[in-house]
Amino acid sequence: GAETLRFSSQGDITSLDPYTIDETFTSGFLGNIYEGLVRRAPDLSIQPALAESWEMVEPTRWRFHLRKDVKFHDGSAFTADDVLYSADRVRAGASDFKNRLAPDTKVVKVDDYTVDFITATPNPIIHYQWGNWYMMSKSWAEKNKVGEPQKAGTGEEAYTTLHENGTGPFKLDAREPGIKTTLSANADWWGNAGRTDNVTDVVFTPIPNAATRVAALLSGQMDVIFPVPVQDIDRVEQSEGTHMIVGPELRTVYLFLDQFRDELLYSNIKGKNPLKDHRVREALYRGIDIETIKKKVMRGMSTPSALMVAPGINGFSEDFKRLEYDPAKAKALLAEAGYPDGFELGLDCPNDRYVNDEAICVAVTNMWAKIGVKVKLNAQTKSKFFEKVFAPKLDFSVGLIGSTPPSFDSLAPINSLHVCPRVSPDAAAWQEGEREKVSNGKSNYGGYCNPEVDKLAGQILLETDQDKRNALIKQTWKITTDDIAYLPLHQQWIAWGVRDGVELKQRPDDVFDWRYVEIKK
Amino acid sequence: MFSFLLRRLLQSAIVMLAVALIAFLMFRYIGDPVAQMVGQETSLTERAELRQQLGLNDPVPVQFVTFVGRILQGDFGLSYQMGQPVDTLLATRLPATLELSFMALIMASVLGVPMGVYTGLHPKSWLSRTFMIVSLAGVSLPTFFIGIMLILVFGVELGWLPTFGRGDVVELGWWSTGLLSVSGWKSILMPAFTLGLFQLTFIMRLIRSEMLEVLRADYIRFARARGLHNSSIHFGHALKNTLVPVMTIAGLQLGSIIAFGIITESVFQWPGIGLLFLQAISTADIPIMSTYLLLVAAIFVIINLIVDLLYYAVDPRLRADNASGGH
Amino acid sequence: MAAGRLARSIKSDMLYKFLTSPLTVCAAIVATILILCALLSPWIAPHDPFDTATVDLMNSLIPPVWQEDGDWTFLLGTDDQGRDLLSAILYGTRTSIAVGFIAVGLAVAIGLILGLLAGYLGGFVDGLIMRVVDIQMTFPAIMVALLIDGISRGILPREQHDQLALFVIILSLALSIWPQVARTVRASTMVEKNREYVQAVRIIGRPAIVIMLKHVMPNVLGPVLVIATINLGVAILGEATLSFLGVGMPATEPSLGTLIRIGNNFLFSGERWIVIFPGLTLALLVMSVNLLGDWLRDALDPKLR
Amino acid sequence: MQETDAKPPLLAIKGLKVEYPGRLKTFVAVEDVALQIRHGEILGLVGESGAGKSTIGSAIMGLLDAPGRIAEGAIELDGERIDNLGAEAMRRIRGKRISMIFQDPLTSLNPLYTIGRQLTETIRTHRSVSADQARRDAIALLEKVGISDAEHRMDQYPHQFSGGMRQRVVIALVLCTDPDLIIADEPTTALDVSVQAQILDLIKRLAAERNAGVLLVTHDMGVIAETATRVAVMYRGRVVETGETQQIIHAPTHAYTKSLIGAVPRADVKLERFPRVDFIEGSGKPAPQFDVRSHWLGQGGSATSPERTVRSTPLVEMNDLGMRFITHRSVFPRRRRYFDAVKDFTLDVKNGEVLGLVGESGSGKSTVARVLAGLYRESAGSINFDGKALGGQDGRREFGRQIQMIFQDPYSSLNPRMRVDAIIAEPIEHYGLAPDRRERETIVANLLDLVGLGQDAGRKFPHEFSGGQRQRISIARALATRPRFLICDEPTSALDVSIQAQILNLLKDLQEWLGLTMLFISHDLPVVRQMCDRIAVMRHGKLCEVAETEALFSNPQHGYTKELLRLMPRL
Ligand SMILES: Nc1ncnc2c1ncn2[C@@H]1O[C@H](COP(=O)(O)OP(=O)(O)OP(=O)(O)O)[C@@H](O)[C@H]1O
Ligand SMILES: Nc1ncnc2c1ncn2[C@@H]1O[C@H](COP(=O)(O)OP(=O)(O)OP(=O)(O)O)[C@@H](O)[C@H]1O
Ligand SMILES: [Mg+2]
Ligand SMILES: [Mg+2]
Repeated sequence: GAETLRFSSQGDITSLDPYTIDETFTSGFLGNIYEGLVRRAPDLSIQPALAESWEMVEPTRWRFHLRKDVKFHDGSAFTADDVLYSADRVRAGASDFKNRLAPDTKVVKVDDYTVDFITATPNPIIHYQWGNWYMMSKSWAEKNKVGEPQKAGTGEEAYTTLHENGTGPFKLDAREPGIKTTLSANADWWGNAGRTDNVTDVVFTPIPNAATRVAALLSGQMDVIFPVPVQDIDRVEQSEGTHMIVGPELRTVYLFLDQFRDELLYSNIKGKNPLKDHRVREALYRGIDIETIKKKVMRGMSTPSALMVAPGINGFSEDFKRLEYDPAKAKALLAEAGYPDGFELGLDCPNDRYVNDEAICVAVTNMWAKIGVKVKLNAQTKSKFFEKVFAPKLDFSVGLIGSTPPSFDSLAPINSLHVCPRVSPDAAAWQEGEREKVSNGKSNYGGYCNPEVDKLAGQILLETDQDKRNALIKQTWKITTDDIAYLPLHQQWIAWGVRDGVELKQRPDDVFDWRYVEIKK
Repeated sequence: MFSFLLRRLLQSAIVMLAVALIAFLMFRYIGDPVAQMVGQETSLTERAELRQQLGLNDPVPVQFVTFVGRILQGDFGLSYQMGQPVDTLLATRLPATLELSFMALIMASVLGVPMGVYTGLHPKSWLSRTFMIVSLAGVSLPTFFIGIMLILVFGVELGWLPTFGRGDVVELGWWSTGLLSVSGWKSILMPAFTLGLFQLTFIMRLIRSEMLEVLRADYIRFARARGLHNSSIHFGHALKNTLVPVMTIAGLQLGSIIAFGIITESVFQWPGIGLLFLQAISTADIPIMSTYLLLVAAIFVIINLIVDLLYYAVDPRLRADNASGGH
Repeated sequence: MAAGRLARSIKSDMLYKFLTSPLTVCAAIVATILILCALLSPWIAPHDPFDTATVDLMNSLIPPVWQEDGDWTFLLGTDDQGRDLLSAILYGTRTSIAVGFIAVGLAVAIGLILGLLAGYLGGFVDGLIMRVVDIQMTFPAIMVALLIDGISRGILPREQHDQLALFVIILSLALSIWPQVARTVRASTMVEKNREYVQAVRIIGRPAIVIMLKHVMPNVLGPVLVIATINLGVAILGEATLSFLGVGMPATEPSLGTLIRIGNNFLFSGERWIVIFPGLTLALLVMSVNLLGDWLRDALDPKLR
Repeated sequence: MQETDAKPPLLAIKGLKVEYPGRLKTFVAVEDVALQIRHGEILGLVGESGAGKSTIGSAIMGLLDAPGRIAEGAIELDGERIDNLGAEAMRRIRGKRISMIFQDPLTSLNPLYTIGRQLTETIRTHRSVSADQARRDAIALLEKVGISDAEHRMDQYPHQFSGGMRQRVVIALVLCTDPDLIIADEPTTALDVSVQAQILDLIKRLAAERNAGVLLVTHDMGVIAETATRVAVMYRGRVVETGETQQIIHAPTHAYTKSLIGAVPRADVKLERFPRVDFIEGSGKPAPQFDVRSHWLGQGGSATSPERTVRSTPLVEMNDLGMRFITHRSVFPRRRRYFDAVKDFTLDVKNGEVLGLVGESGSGKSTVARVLAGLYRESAGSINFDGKALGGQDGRREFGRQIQMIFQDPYSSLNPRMRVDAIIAEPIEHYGLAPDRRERETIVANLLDLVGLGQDAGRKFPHEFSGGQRQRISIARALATRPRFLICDEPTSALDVSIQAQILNLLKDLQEWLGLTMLFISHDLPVVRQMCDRIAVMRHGKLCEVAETEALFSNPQHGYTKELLRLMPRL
């Protein structure tokens, strides 16, 4: 019969345009409407989608064979022209997905259902990030004068903001941004035969307020909500008619430390930067009792992490172990580094971004106080936090953020978090005045620099042999963890509240794929 | 009168300008909108470019002039988050907020006025004291707490009322109303009560305070001497004389709850402008905020104008312009 | 001598009204206890919740003593960080009382003066002040706080930023409350200034400012007291919102409002003591201050004897 | 004691004791009072200001000001006790069976409702008539009490009425319900003699035709003589004497009554000073002896000594003064309607003279006074003070202290939240007329004595005083500035003859010795004759006639003046 899936998350999607913003929730949501050449299965493995198969013809040439019976929601057929169009558009204008396809990659139509991608250098993982590079219709775009992707807020209102024309299993019925979006199943979807779900309609309501969201579930007005605050998980679990589905997330939450300034901000130490000292970083690392944070702050809903990537990310390895929590040793290390009485530093945190972010920071503050490091905590909303802490301002001494590697591969975090952020090899990290030009290590706000890592990163990029590549990655992780480039904390868990009678599959990247939903009653 | 309105119109224009200016100064401290508009992988150059495109790098005076110029042409810009024209976004959400605010105010006055009159009349009775103390719950408990408790009891435990949203809305031209459906009425009860509780306390206490003053006036004594009905003395003669300050506060409160019923709207996921504003603050969505602030300024200007006009309607002595006012 | 007698008699009048109202006496006692506890918190609190070194996360979420798992070290239990709730309330109340009272006091002072000026002088002054009110009303405390915070951070050197928080909070809360006072006072003043007793002093030749402060003000104070006392709670809770945005007190030094804000997260999960005790404290404080406000209003009314 | 009568009297008061409990001591305002009013009878109640007359009225109505209460005694209406009735039962009696005109007509009307609305509301509360009918009745009533253009006046608000007109509205309000008993507390203080005659006539007719009883409280012995059937005299909370009107006036027995009658100002001859009531009971402080030249009032200040004053030079010159009020507002200037309260008014007040201003109620006297005092801005013409234009801020500031005014309405001109001593001290403080605080307090105490209130009064708030007492507070405040030009708007209307004499004598002394110039507005022609050097007569906002006092009384020129003099009540 007609089954409606009512679900809620803490925010709305930004746009229906699949290239506007590369953000998990929006692109995950759009993955139900649009499709890419490939897609990710619930276990994140790569599956064929609009491409039935593909092969590497040469090291620099990938060939994709398109599915033939695919229709866009407006009825037009999906062909190689659409792939070419999408390839152009995803690299044009203000697309946030430009990195899906290098600028010098040529896309060539072989025939109506075959497309070749010719890269300048060999790229063994070209399609790893294509799970959310969705195909758009060329004819529809031309008819509706869809231009280059543009950022919200610039130019005129884009047609694609409120209109979609995907090939996916669901079509948009109505959308009131920020209030409600309704969709219905696409009767003409090519994959209908293999569908296991029974959802005919979807009503999506963003509810930013966590308590309200939970109440909506508890009162039976929602089938699925996410995230559920960790402290409410028990309640949802125990409440009649609802249960929780939890699982580790791919996002790693970590502390980054200012290692590039010669004098630490917000500190009583003048003229030098204690965080440049490995012993100090180790002391801080050892000063954090991550297990207690897991138990008390996260209520068990986290996986303490020794690495900057999560299990499930290519390059993750169980071989890395966290340094033991050891306040005594931490104190000793500080004394050894010349700070027997500790010192002061500032800790910047968002308070509405990650699970219990503020509480984690307060806990860290309290723990560090015990090894003599006095923290001035500044927890604020994300927009203020980002502006203060991110480049170009970099106004922090220690900060907390989290990140998910977009391609589920270690290269991205190595590149953006560990490569030295400078414009030329002889420039200083985060050189004043040139910060905005930094392209490698652009999220390496702490300014961690190790020439070896830089070199390795270059090698990984070019290596096509998976095993060799993974060895290089492991080597890199070894260096950075030994250096204590960051203080990784944990992977928070995804916590979805679900009404009894609703079955679904939870993906570790926090994407909600409606095709796996089954509503029993 | 005519010249009065004209003068007010002019002043209002200046108010709007000032609001726009202050808002602009404020936006420098609201946080970085760009971080919210791009994915984590976006390069710094692109971020900088975007900032440039949005005009965030221009000097404040230039931004300001551009902004005012565009507004004068009726262009309020696009939301940084939703990419939609800000004016339509606000316009579609305004009805929800207005309905909620008026319901709250009506609820507050329907209960608050008689309670205020009663407590003014019988300041020492136990019922008055109960009113006075119980009503304090409305001002000493945080809105959030009250809202969530209501939701827990009536939404979750008893399941009588929906816990969020507006219910079914009916479109009447450009106005969408929730007051034409049962679910709409069910939905508005809890948020309106939550919002109204504070107003109720305020109105009740204000009326009590003024009633105590007015009830001792000679004309009340004379009205009694004439044998007028108590209801007409209390609600006609006495209450009317308390109205000037009460109207002032009611007006300001109405403005405040339209503008800043944010917490209630958020707790009940009420799709009004407050919710939009809350999101705008957390994402530094400057066009929404600036237009919103202008809208709020307009609301206050209008409400205060109406209240000022009501003064004249209520109190004939204020109409006299012969008396040489002040020194 | 006569002046002394006068003062004494006024005082004793108020004292008399005070002593004859048990409710007021209760309110006064409660308020005094709360304020005293808050002021003396460093001496009477069993722990120092602001000293980060003594807070242990392992102690978090311990329920109050009378509940199962309660612990005598933490009478009212602990919060999610392991802070002793009783101590946190005591310390937090101190911040909150300072913020609430000063902010409201400032707002009343500004509002009274500007409201009197606007209502009494009328004309241009009135227009000017009321338009400033219009502008001010447009900006919620949050935004004002962001502005003040931003500007003062720009002006002051980084070392002084630590002391900034309290100042920013108080000023922005005061700024967001004064328009209410000003408009109400103006409204009452407009009515009052046409009364003959005001005209009578005008003929005496009293300057406007004296008439406003000495004659009009006492007669428009009724609504002001209501507004002030009601806004006390608003201000205390408002402070928590500001902290959330990052312009308030740091998260390691929670005020009453912040305790409530944090405690709100635990409304569903059963650790309700985290919100209930701070909430109760706030409610008691606001209630007693309101009741004292009621009493003051009546005590200042010469006809209520 | 009425057992013998078959029919009980309309109103019987037995052993009434009314007290105002204070925190420190309970003030007994009325004690052991017994009164009776029969149907069709008008009982005059006279007596000292503050004796408790108004309190008796309020007690009958059950409307004693809190915390006042009836401590002892009973009040019976047609033989049934009404002092212990419930609130609703009492409400039904009020207005319908007993009506009361309060002493303070100027504050008795709700400022926010039109006169018409207040009238129709009252009519419709007690009689079931249509709104239209009620309105017509109301208009008829207004006309009956002598308000012209009633149709139009119906839609005006109380503040647009003159004092006397408001008083008449209050009377109309009371008469509109045909009560059995009317308590009229000084109902005609603000009325000119012709209107007063009309009103008294109305009351008399009511008593005669409808067999209603009237309790008439007044200070005007002339009114008593012409209206009352019997008179009760009150002194310090007790009724000291009751009797037929003729007997009380011509053969009073009690010492207080005797001296009271003796002090009534005479209309027929001009005396140097007002005769004083010399009866003071018990220890009572003798009325203070007063020597202007050594007194604080006579020192320094701007009041010029008579030697230096040239009586012939004008101090105040009003040239073509005009004052117009907007009565109907409209966006279009053409549709606005105005009312000229004062028009083409040209009059000089000479240095050191007392100029009387008399005239019809509503003729613009108070308006002139208010314009002079700077409370209204004149809409035409100009005013010179001491040779300098009084327009604008500067003129006002310069002459601020020299021009003072006593308001027609003593009730609303005192700040309800200030103690009396603070009220009186204020001008002294403001102008630094006393060297220090101590001195100031002495002066205030002295002023309170001068107006016969006694020093203790300083500690109280205005609402604790009787009408006459409040009027005296206003007078004391006006004097405290040591003014040069004093505008007195009905300064003694609420005072009994004894206090009236004391105050008028004081003013006279000030005039005589210090050259105090006065504009004296009054309806009380005998007083005007005694007080004034010249008299101006006003009607319809215009000046009718100005003449030396004696010339005017002996040889009035204008028709209206003649009419006034003819209607003057006499003993
Ligand atoms: N509310 C009050 N509280 C205390 N004392 C009062 C109050 N009202 C009146 N009195 C006192 O009661 C006495 C009688 O007052 P009342 O008004 O009856 O006098 P009265 O005879 O009408 O005088 P007048 O002729 O001046 O109007 C006065 O001395 C007055 O001071
Ligand atoms: N504010 C006003 N608006 C309109 N008309 C007014 C106003 N004040 C007074 N008037 C009118 O002006 C006229 C003169 O009033 P005024 O008070 O001067 O009379 P008066 O001579 O003092 O009378 P009374 O002896 O009765 O006090 C009256 O007809 C009154 O209705
Ligand atoms: Mg009296
Ligand atoms: Mg008059």
